[in-house]
Amino acid sequence: MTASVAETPMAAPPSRSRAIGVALGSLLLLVLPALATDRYLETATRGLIASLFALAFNLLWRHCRLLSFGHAAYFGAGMFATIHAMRAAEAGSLDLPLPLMPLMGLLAGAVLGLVCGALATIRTGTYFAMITLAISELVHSFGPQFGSLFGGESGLSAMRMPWAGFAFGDARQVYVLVLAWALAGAAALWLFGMTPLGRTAFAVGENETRLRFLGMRTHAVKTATFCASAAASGLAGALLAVANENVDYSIFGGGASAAPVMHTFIGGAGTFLGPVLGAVLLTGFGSIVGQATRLWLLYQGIFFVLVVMLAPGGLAGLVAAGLRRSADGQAAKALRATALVLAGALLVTCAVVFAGETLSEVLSDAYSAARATTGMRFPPVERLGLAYSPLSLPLWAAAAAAFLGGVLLLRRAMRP
Amino acid sequence: MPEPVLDVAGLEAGYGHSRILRGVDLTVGPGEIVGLVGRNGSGRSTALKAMVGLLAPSGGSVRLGGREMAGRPAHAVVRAGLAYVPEDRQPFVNLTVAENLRLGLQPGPGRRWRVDEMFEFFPRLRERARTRAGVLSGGEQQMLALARSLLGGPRVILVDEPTEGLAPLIVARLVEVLRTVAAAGIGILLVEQRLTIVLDLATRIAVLGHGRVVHEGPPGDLRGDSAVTQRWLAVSGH
Amino acid sequence: APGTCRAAAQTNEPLRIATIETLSGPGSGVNRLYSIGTRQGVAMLNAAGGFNGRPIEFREYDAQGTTSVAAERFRAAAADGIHIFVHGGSSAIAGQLIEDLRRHNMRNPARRMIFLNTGAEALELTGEKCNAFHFRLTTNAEIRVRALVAAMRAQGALGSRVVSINQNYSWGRDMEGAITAAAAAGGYEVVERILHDTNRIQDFSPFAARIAAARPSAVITGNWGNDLALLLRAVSAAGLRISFGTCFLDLPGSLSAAGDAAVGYYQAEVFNPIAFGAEGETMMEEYRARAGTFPSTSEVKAVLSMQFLGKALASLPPGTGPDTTRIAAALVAAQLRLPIGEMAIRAEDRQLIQPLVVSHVVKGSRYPIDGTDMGFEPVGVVPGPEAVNPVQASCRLERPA
Amino acid sequence: MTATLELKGVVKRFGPAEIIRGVDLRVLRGERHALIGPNGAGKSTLFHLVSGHLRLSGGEIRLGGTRLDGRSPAAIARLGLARSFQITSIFGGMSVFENLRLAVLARRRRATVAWRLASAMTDAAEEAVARAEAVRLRPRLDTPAADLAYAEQRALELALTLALDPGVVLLDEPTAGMSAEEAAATVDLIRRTTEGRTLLVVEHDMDIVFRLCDRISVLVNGRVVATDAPAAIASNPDVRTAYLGDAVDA
Amino acid sequence: MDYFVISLLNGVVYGLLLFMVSSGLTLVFGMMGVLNFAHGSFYMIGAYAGYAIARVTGFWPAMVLAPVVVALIGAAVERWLLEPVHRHGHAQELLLTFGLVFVIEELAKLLFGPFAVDNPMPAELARPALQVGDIAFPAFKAFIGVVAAAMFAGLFALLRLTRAGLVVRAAVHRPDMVSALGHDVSRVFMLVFALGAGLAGLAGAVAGVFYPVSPNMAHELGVIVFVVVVVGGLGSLPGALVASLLIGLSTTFAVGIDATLGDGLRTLGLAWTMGGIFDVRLSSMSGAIPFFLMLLILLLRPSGLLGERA
Ligand SMILES: Nc1ncnc2c1ncn2[C@@H]1O[C@H](COP(=O)(O)OP(=O)(O)OP(=O)(O)O)[C@@H](O)[C@H]1O
Ligand SMILES: Nc1ncnc2c1ncn2[C@@H]1O[C@H](COP(=O)(O)OP(=O)(O)OP(=O)(O)O)[C@@H](O)[C@H]1O
Ligand SMILES: [Mg+2]
Ligand SMILES: [Mg+2]
Repeated sequence: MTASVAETPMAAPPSRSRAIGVALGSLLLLVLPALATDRYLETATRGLIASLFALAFNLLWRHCRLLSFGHAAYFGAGMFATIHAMRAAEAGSLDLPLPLMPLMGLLAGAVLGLVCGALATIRTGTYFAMITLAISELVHSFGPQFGSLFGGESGLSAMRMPWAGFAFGDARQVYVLVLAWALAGAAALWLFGMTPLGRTAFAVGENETRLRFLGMRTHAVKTATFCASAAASGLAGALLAVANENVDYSIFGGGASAAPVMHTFIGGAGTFLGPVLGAVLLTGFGSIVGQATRLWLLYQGIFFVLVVMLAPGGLAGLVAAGLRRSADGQAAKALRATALVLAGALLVTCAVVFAGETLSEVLSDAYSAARATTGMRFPPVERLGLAYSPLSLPLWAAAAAAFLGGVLLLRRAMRP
Repeated sequence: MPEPVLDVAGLEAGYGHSRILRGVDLTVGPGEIVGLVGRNGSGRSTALKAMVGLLAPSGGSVRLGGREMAGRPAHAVVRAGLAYVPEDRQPFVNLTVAENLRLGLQPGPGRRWRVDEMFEFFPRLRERARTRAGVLSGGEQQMLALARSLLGGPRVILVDEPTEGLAPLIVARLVEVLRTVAAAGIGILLVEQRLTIVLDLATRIAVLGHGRVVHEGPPGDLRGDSAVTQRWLAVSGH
Repeated sequence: APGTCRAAAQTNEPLRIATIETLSGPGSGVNRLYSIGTRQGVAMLNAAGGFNGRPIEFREYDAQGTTSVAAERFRAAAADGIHIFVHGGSSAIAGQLIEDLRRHNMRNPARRMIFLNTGAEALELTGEKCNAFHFRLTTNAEIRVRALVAAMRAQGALGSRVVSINQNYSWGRDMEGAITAAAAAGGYEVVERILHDTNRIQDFSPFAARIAAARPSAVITGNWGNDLALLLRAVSAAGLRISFGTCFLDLPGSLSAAGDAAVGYYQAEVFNPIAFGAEGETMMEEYRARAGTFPSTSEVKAVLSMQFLGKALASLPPGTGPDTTRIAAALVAAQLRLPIGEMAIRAEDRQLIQPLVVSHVVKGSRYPIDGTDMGFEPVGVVPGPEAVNPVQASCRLERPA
Repeated sequence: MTATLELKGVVKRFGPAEIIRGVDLRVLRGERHALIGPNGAGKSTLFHLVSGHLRLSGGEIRLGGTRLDGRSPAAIARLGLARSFQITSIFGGMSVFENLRLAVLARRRRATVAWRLASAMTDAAEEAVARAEAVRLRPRLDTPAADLAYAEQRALELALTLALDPGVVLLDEPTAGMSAEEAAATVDLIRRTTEGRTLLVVEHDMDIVFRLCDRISVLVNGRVVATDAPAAIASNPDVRTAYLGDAVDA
Repeated sequence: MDYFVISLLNGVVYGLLLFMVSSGLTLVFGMMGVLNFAHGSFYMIGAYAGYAIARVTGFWPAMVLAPVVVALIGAAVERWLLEPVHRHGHAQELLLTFGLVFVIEELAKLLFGPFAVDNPMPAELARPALQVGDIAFPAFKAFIGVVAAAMFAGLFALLRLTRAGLVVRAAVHRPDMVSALGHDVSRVFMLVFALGAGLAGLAGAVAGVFYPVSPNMAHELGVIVFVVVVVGGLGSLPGALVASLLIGLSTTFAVGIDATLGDGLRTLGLAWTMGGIFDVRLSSMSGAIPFFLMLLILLLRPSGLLGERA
């Protein structure tokens, strides 16, 4: 990935097409409730929250080149703070309308972020990553201990209280609430990048020593950025709390910290909206593919690895490159590249899915049952809507060929 | 003129979309010191990088003792006897001076130098042998870089601005060293800003401009206020 | 959107049952079993004619190991018009689901849902969280301990000095509480109480040393998974010969991990094929014919739960649609006769009252598990009323309207 | 005359090795002072000490009366003492313009403002452009600093330092790696831009030193062996043997 | 007293095991600057390889073959996955290994099933090595100790005495310059990475004798190895050893201490009734101790116990 941010030429798509993209995106988000069923609104809500979280995470990376593997701590802090507030409201001891509840998460994230940030940003690079990891692990290990604070492993739950005629009972109203906050959060993060502080933070990532000799207190700058990132994470957490009406300490676990990392680098850390792309993609993946096959984690992992290898700029990086090309009047080239990518991706997917599903079928209990009943050593596999022998050489050969071919195509496509 | 060891023809290279070299032709014979000069940003460093394979040439050929080097990985090119001293010295900051030198030590095709010969050249290095190279002074690093590459036993050595940051006495020393090296039959391609030094050392001088060698000839051509200097270097007379 | 707009269930609507379990990622191994078992159980119900003339629809939702995804899946299930959802895998997720259930039923009185809990044992689920539409068709810490203590004492395997070692979260604390509470009845003294953090400890030998230092006659633990396996291995490695009372030794992976160390250890469970006699055998064989392997206890529990549900459904007058309120009522009234006794719901907190088999590990068992040659040999049955814990004061059911 | 920058008995040890061995140095207000000496004499180290990059092992450093030693680099920079680096040190991923605007904002204490957009601070932008102009980088404004040629990078380095409008400027080999022409230009540039400022510069090119500076101090093995006017230094026999050789003819 | 002795032994052995696992990580990080997130996964592969091979060849050959297999896998990973992203910088490499963790875990699930496999311990290791009071100290722990010690000696020699070590250490910062001195950087990197993986594999094979061999192994080992490496000082082998022992002993002894932080303060006359963190039993938090330790070290001595200054 290039060491530059959207403001510097190489990573960003041409501003016009970016503007168009953003406009279309927001429009889609706004009309979604009218189109989608509750189920998909659910997923969309998750996507929004994950996107905000990923953006928050990437604020640190894109500017200060600080890679945090413990952002779950701030996300979780936001969730718990909000749940506690909601419970208080439910009990009548706090008079804060639901739409303002996320502020609690924001606050909690900011406070915790300020403390931990001041601590973690003493160091940079790998050390920093490790510190953040340690902090979140610590918080996690506190989880089971303080019943009143974390509510044990079944956690705390609250109920969205009606406000101004909104019951917040159904997915739509929740979606709209989340959407509003998510957009606000994203906008804030975008603007942060353009404030002097944001630019200075970026300089920290570039050359911290030099910055000191320009008279800057770099530690303060890093802490401030960390704090901002944590606050936004807390906000994201708050939104999830509002959507789930429940939280437990498992949110502090490694999985929650891994999500924004995956989202950001699949989507593309070099461009502001990259993480959103990744978050939306993987959230959809998780709830759709995740329903369809147990192997979705495997597929997701492979996907991630391939992206890191073949498209260091992430998917957004590819898109941006394509747009830039077509802007440079090389539309044909761009189209060709796109076609290559799609074709390659398709081939690889087919190969991987075939191999994965066949294997999992052959190794499953049901299959050994079929063995017992049919008496064959390798009875035909019924997967992906067709029945075939798991040993059929041609099929495997085809799969292997598809995989290699696909990877080669992708390689070709990525070359400038 | 003897059969050249290094023979560069039509070398092209650049970064991303910007083409810096548009076909550079150069030869260096054994024991010959060739000066490569040009304005800042004219592409001299780029040329050296492309020759040694640190920057993949997009065209042209680099022959070392008749064998094609273009397109081969740097370590192969160097093993074949083409040494390189970068303009920013690139010491291995986390290793000691001694370790830096030990890394350079290779059974190359050219003359085998010994470490204490290097210490003869630059006594300062012997004093600092045990210190981490990262904390060396600018000049010390410069000496280290040259010594390190010589130990690889090269037939031709590409040197990028060796006198930068050296005290006058050391500069004099360096000039001596380069002469000794050349005397040992090793070809030297010298990129140097201080024209006086190039004129003093080089047997031939090539001028780089517009990504090509725009002039080549004996030092005489560039002495005084010659047309060449006016046009390609624009040095207000020395 | 089905979840919200549709009015009360039409009678011609099929009954929809779903499991919300962790099917992928860490923990999926054990949790999937509940889903598999439920699937088989539903299949059996359908084989027996389904519900008012229509086959029962079955779905699986993957909670992916986290409560927040579980919550999302719950809403998906609601949107898909699921009437009854089943979960057994984790108390944490159960805790989330029971809250989701409470809120959903409050918001959609017309489309209340039922939660059949086939394996989550945290006391609070029938305590302060208890809910009229949540049925705990399994045991809890107190029940397990009461049964263990009764049977182990009868075997003379309990002695007078008992060590309690448990994981430091609500389940483990429930266990510690139960072990302490049962001391009088069991005629022993709790000489050491250990709570350790959950699924983090790599080396249990320090705990073995602590146990040894306490010179106990028996150890009772609610540990499961690695925490159980590692504990047992460490104890045997330290050369301690103490009888153990356990709860989850029969989960796949545990016995193999524990190795021969486990021989002679006790275990209190709902099901044991040998104790169930001929019926148990047919159950096992029938299941293997369907699923390819002998069922794990988790699967059997799920199957039994479905059979219990079957009883309840059968008791409804023909022509009643999938009206969850009436089904809930039927569940409260239902009874299922097992070879070892009666299964019935206690109305006050929706806790299942059922007899427990206490067994111990033997080599060369008729039903070996985990590819070892070890299995569980029954040593006694504790009748339901004797085993079941008193209703917790914290449980206040708001009766369904 | 008053000394702006004053070093008294400054010592620096690295483990056993004593690199700076009691340096006394007085840099007078408004003068252009050169620091020359053999490689490894300790010139850069001395710079590091003054600018707060390294901690003193002994002695004291004053800037117009206030103690510098013990302060952080940032604090010292804010006291009005700026330095450039011998090894070029710039913000490679940022455009030339952003490099300069950053320095300008830093000087104006606006670099950590979080409630206004940087683009809204037009005056800072204008100044940045002006400063780019001053070092002939105007045409390269939008080029990422990493892609500049070496000499251009040096120029940017200098501009960054000067953008702080420091009272005292420390320059470590400002013309290193430049062609004679570039060097000459840079010297003029330094002259112009450091008008009225105090200047302490390390330089190996004697022509430049003699052209640029009012006074010269010679550092050998961590000690100042001579401080005097150029001519005197050039004819000082010790200096010739220790450093100059016959590089210049007095 | 017995308790103290046995805990001491346990602590040391646990520490040594930690060292076995983390040594490979330290090696790869110290030499290549890559923090290999997938290290735990190699450890798991090692365990499974040991298990699978032992079923064919018997235990002892498996202890030799398993590491080799893992080393080969490591080499493949480096050459085909890591090498291509090398030029994009360490962050990108770190992310790649990060992704591998998921892939490998899922593959293990796919191939060996989600549960722990039955990995019997050879009789000669099962019996006790010595008896402390009425507590036995089993032979396999001694075995672990021996292997770890051998490992340390071997690695130390390799890093100090061979030039390969030099090449890689230099190449961490300036790969280009190293190749410009005629060294084939990529080949050396591959070897180092393979070695690191092999070490993890060995650790896994050995550990698999005692710990359940399951797809969660990497997961359960968790970040503790990172903690070891950071506390010891990134890239410092002796540091890793010291840190491992420190963590091994502290966690082991903490288990025995039921006192709470509050008690401690109260005995000092401070803080009479503070709830929360002050009433948590140390024994129940022993798992968190390494992380406390890590934070402490990073704040007091950022470059780790024996790490060289960055
Ligand atoms: N890494 C790079 N990426 C993009 N462009 C570069 C890069 N390095 C150099 N250039 C460009 O290539 C041109 C030639 O650079 P090079 O360093 O070869 O010049 P030079 O002749 O060595 O001058 P000098 O060494 O005095 O700066 C310059 O215009 C520079 O901007
Ligand atoms: N951290 C350190 N540890 C040990 N020795 C050091 C350290 N820093 C610098 N030195 C030594 O101090 C001496 C002075 O270094 P310095 O960079 O100040 O020299 P210099 O006068 O700038 O020389 P040059 O003109 O070549 O830049 C050098 O010999 C260097 O090796
Ligand atoms: Mg150059
Ligand atoms: Mg210097």
